[in-house]
Amino acid sequence: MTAVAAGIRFDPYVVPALDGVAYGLLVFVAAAGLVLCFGVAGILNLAHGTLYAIGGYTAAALLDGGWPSLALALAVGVVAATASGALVAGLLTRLAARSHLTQALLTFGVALAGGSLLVSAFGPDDPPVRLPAALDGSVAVAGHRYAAYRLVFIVVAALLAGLLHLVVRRTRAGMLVRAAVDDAEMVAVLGVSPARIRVGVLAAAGALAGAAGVLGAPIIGPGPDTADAVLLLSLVVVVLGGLGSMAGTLLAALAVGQIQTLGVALAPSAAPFLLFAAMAAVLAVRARGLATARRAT
Amino acid sequence: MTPLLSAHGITVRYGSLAALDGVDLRIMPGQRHALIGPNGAGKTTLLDVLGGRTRAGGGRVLLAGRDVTRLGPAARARRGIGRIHQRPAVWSTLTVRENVLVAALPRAVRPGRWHPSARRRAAARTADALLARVGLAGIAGVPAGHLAHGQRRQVEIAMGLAGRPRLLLLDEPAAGLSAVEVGWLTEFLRTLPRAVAVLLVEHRLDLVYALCDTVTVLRDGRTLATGTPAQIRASGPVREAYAEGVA
Amino acid sequence: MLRIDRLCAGYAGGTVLHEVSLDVRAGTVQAVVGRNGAGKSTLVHSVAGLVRPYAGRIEIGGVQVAGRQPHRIARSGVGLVPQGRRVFSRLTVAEHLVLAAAPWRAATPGGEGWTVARILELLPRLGNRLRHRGDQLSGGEQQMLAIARALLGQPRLLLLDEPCEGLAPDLAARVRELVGTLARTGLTVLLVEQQLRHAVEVGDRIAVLEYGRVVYDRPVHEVRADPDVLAAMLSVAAVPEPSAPRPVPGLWSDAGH
Amino acid sequence: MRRGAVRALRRGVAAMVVAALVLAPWTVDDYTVALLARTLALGLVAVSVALLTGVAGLPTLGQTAPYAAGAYASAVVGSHLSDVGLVHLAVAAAAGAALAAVTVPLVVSARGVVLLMITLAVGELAVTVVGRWRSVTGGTDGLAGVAASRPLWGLPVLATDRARYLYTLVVVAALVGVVLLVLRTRVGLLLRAGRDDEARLRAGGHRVAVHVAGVHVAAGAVAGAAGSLLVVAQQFVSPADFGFDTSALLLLGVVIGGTASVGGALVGAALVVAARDWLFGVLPGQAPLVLGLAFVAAVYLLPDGGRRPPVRGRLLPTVPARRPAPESPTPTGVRA
Amino acid sequence: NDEGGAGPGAPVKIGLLASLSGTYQAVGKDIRDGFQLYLSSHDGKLGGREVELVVADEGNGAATAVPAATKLLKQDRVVALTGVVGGGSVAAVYPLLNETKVPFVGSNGRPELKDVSRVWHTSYLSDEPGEAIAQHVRDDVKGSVYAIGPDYQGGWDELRGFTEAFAKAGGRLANPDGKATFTPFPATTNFTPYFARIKASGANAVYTFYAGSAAVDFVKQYAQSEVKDLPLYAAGFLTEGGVLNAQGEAARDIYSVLNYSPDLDNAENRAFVAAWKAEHDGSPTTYAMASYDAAAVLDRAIAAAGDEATPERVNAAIGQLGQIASPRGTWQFSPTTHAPVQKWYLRQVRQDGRALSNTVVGDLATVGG
Ligand SMILES: Nc1ncnc2c1ncn2[C@@H]1O[C@H](COP(=O)(O)OP(=O)(O)OP(=O)(O)O)[C@@H](O)[C@H]1O
Ligand SMILES: Nc1ncnc2c1ncn2[C@@H]1O[C@H](COP(=O)(O)OP(=O)(O)OP(=O)(O)O)[C@@H](O)[C@H]1O
Ligand SMILES: [Mg+2]
Ligand SMILES: [Mg+2]
Repeated sequence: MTAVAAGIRFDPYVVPALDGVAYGLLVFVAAAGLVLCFGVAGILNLAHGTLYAIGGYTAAALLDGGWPSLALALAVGVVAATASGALVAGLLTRLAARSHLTQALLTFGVALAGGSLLVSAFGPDDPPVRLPAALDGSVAVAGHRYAAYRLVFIVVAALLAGLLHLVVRRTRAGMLVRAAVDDAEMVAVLGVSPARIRVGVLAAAGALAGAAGVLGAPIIGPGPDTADAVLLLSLVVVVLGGLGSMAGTLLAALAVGQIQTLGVALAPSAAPFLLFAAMAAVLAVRARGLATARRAT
Repeated sequence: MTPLLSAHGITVRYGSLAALDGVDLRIMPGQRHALIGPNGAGKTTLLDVLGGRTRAGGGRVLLAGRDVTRLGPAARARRGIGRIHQRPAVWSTLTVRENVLVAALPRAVRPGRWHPSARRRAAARTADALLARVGLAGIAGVPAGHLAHGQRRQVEIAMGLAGRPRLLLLDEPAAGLSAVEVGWLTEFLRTLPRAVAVLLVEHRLDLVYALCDTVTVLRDGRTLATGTPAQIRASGPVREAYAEGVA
Repeated sequence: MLRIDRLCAGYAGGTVLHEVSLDVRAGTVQAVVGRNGAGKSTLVHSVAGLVRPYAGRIEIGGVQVAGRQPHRIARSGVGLVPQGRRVFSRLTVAEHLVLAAAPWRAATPGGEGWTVARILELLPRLGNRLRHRGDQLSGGEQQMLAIARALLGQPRLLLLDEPCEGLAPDLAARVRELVGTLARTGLTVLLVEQQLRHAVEVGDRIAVLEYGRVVYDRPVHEVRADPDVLAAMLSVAAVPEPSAPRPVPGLWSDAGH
Repeated sequence: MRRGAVRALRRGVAAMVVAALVLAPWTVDDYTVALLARTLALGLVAVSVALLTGVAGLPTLGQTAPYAAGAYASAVVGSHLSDVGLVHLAVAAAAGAALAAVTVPLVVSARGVVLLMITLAVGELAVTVVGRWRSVTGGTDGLAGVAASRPLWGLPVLATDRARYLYTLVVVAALVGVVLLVLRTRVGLLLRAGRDDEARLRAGGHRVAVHVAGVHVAAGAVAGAAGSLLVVAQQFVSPADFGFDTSALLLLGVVIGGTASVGGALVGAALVVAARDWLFGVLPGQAPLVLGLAFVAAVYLLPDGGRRPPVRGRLLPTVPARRPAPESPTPTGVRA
Repeated sequence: NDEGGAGPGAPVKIGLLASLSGTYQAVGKDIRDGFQLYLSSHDGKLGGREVELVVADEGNGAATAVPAATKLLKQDRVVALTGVVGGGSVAAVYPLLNETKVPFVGSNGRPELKDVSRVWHTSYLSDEPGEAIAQHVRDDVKGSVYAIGPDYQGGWDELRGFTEAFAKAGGRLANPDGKATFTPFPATTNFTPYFARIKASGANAVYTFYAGSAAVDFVKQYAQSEVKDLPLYAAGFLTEGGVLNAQGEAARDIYSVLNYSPDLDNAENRAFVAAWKAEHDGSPTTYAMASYDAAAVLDRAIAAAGDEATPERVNAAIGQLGQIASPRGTWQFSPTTHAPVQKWYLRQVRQDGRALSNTVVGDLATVGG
């Protein structure tokens, strides 16, 4: 009896909660490239959203509802976004030693111009994205209908988070990237070119963004606003996650997902304030915690 | 006579590592106290605890009888604890003179009448005199970010003094200084008024023995011995633990 | 091995080194002393490629390297222990050791290469700190790590900028001893050292830098024969005699203590 | 000697800019004058952004919040209480300062990107509140029909573009002058020291939290005053004036103008905003592309991102014998 | 300060302000193209006079619209202003219009304004679509209806129009508090939590208003959600223009209300659609049609203004126009609101050849004034 009552009470929140997980993971996938270049390597790339949009438009242009086209779109999207990432790296080379704000100026310019080029190439309307039929339906979860494709992200995100963590923490490349943030000159003294590291990081981040753009296209579809929306969400997640920690970013993404779904379902009138209020509060509290626990020689 | 500073049972742990393990320390007014010990003994950590930069996991710090354990670095500095860091921390876009001036501001002595810039002027007087005294006058107008390593250390020393501390915590002030600058420093410390007590961390034992009346040896976060320079020099265990075969 | 010829270098606009020439033969230690700000670190950085010289030549093993990218110079067998340690604050000691091991170089000229095991034998303290991050180390531990990092790169030419700063006396002595040993096995060393006593102890030649010029450069036996010349150069005698306290105005003279 | 020459040159350029600004309304058409007035208001917000971002090293994307508070306060006072510009300015500055003061607990201990994100959130929350508080703000469509104001009691109302522009110019000049004067005192010194290394400042006995709170409130007041000028200049306010894109452009303008320089910020932001407004008029549809390319070009053309020497008035310090370089290595201007 | 205007022979300057970049550029481009289509099919003349069309970019809203409008009004000194996508932009430009005394023939956004003596619209008032469809929804749906829309002025107006008329018609809202639900705009891209609420409310149908990419997201997610079987009624913008293409199958069967559909059967529309298709892919939208009509209004007004086409005279002439034949059918300006009194149509997304399109399935009320 009470179980039934409780079931009825909680029932409306099952789907939002599940969706929060899937949506959060999607956000993590979209942000993964930024975690790498900004969180880990300390390169502020405001063109991240544009790289994602490149993947998205590729998906829209190439997907025709069949599986081979999905593979093709993924390949083309990744290559295109990787190349664009490398291009950004090329533009950034002369600014290596400059501040984040200068990098912001440059990459914001790239994002503005790139976004405008994308729109003139693909038109101002959101293009349709045609998924393979097997993915394009809905499935029953706990008695509710739920979009099947969103469940895909649970797998993709888990893989990605694990992989990134390993690469950043365990490989020599990951260590070099982290070392270069601290002191690029000393990395050079060890015999590795910091410029090469930068190109590598931005290209890899581009590849991640491109892949995310292709995979995420059916949900956060390509359109004139996509780049901004993805950039903003990614920045939120990367900074909330503590800059550079994969686990932290994943947690932050899940939290953002829940705020945007369960939070909205529970407190609809507060919906417009939820995300930013929660973010400001969490960051402020954590900053206070850090401030009391700082130490240096 | 109440000690100027006394620390009781100071303990600092980082995970399983005890950087400090129940250290006691007493510094009398005007005392020249040295803290020596092998690398990683916990000397800098102890200065951090006394200066308020690191919160100790256990123990209490009293300044002139008042408990300052819970105060932050700024509040302790205003109560007269000055600090010279092991790694020079200068304000790189400020000039050398401005660096010293800012350091002098909080405890600058204001002349009688109130004036909006009285404090700044007092601080500027102190800074100029100090720069001349420690041999930095020639580079007073250079942004500190343009200085060589040793020059930064000199600025750091001047900044530590500018705050008119009652207790000066010096962390390896002579490291990286050339012979001339060490000479300046020695002379300066030797001629410091007795109103100022000094706690000196240094690996150059000649300097320690020349300046200090009490020496504490730290090792692995514990006090190994405290005594006069002669006692410490003579102590077998200390030589073994730290400074074998060194003058 | 290392030949510096009329090198001029400095920072955007201001020249620091004026026509500096030095000739360091393979397997010897060239010590450089001089007052703070004389240009010692600038010299070391020029050789490592971190400061781009305006003019002059730097030859390492006969190859002109002035103006090359620092990572190229490093790959040609140059190791650097920079002043101020500059360890990577967010990498653990173990990670430093992994990064420092240069996969492209097999061994030092004089026999077996440096391995992590050998390093930890030399600097046992690092062994207990393998999982600590660079910014969690004490000053001396950081200095040890900087030395370890340079050695693991299997250098032919080692640039040491005040390598013993912050090391406890016994360890500092051991490091100096090591430098001597290494040189005897064929390694070339450029050593910046503040304490003349220690420079004389390990150096085969001693050079004095003053306002960016080499004003003295002699083999060590000549220095030993006539130490006063060098001491005068470094103005050690200029240290004031102990005198009565001279208060600094505004500092303690009128303080209300 | 060269130092004197550079300073003279800079003075000369500044004097010419000021002269051009004063003469502008008699030499260009109404459209340009109206555009200039709006731009000046935004330039004043940029000054507050530079104060925080460049001088104090506290990067911000949230100055649109006090700017909006000032604008709406000024508009509400203008339509209900008084038509005197000075009153509006005072009320707007107070509103901006009050809003900044309220957010101080959020910002005191945050630095760097974290601070950037917190201020972004504050800005976005402010816009959301403004959009939903319809009884006061007119909602997302904005508050139209704000009555024209008079600068002081007894003076005529500002009825023409020229009058509005001149009023804006005078106020901006006065406020920028005040900011520059205050920065010459030890306040400026302490803020710059805090930007370089805060822990050292604390170890020296300075109350860093008080400095941070103080500069936030002061910047809030400046931005609030700018809000009042915006209302004068365009006689209309809506949430669209305070969106994220405004914050972003202001920050970029400040970067172009040289983060630490107050005058540079004014010029940089004015250039960016004027370029945007102008491009939207003359190059319909292509404005973002051109603006984006202009940003990229700016980074390369301005030799050092437009950064002025970090130490005001000491471009080339004279040092006996040992000559240090005049350029700094890399003051990032952002607290880590 | 010379009076804006054009003497005999001189070309008349018309200013067109529309979003050519940013979020609303799809609508903005339709507005520009609609106006230009009228011009090109009338030899580039309005009222027999050569026209110089000055186009400016409204961007994302008021902040960019004001300077662009200032340029048109104070530098180019246009005789009339047209276009403007956002209601907020219109409100922002309004003080400038009053200052320069230039008439405005808007073709889309229409905020609430105090004095409309110089403001005309060929589009509609935001509450009219909902008002027009309310009775039909009341008759069609057995049970309650959930109303949901974006949280900004346009959304409030659209939903208010529906909920008020629906209540008057005796309908019952399914929303728990009896008021329409608003989603943060433009922040919301994920509507799943709202669908869960709709499901929980036990609604029998949904009424909504979204446009642009929010419309795409809403429709696509709706089709995969647990409320996908509830009939969806909407203001026509939900499936208008390019968004329908992006929505694809997900949009099938959605009912919408609009003042226009390309398949309307009248002479003006056949000519309009044919001319449009000759130059563009796809069918014209209501935005293009409204802008086309704005050109038609100006055409007749300038002709009526005679030799001296001053802003004042053009404005006066617009007030005298009477019935206007248009692709949407005949309409006229309401004397009080200066917006059209026009007929609204019920449309459904159905297969039309290879593509889906909005097919007119019936006439709704005539609303306006
Ligand atoms: N933040 C920290 N986290 C972990 N361990 C730390 C931290 N700070 C210091 N330690 C450890 O505590 C020990 C004491 O450090 P401390 O800096 O006090 O040494 P020290 O006596 O000053 O040595 P040195 O003479 O080398 O400067 C060291 O082993 C160091 O690794
Ligand atoms: N980054 C820099 N920018 C500008 N000038 C610099 C910079 N680094 C050093 N200088 C200047 O160059 C000169 C030489 O510096 P250098 O670091 O080579 O001296 P040094 O001999 O190593 O001194 P120390 O013994 O103090 O380390 C100094 O006068 C210093 O002010
Ligand atoms: Mg130490
Ligand atoms: Mg040096």
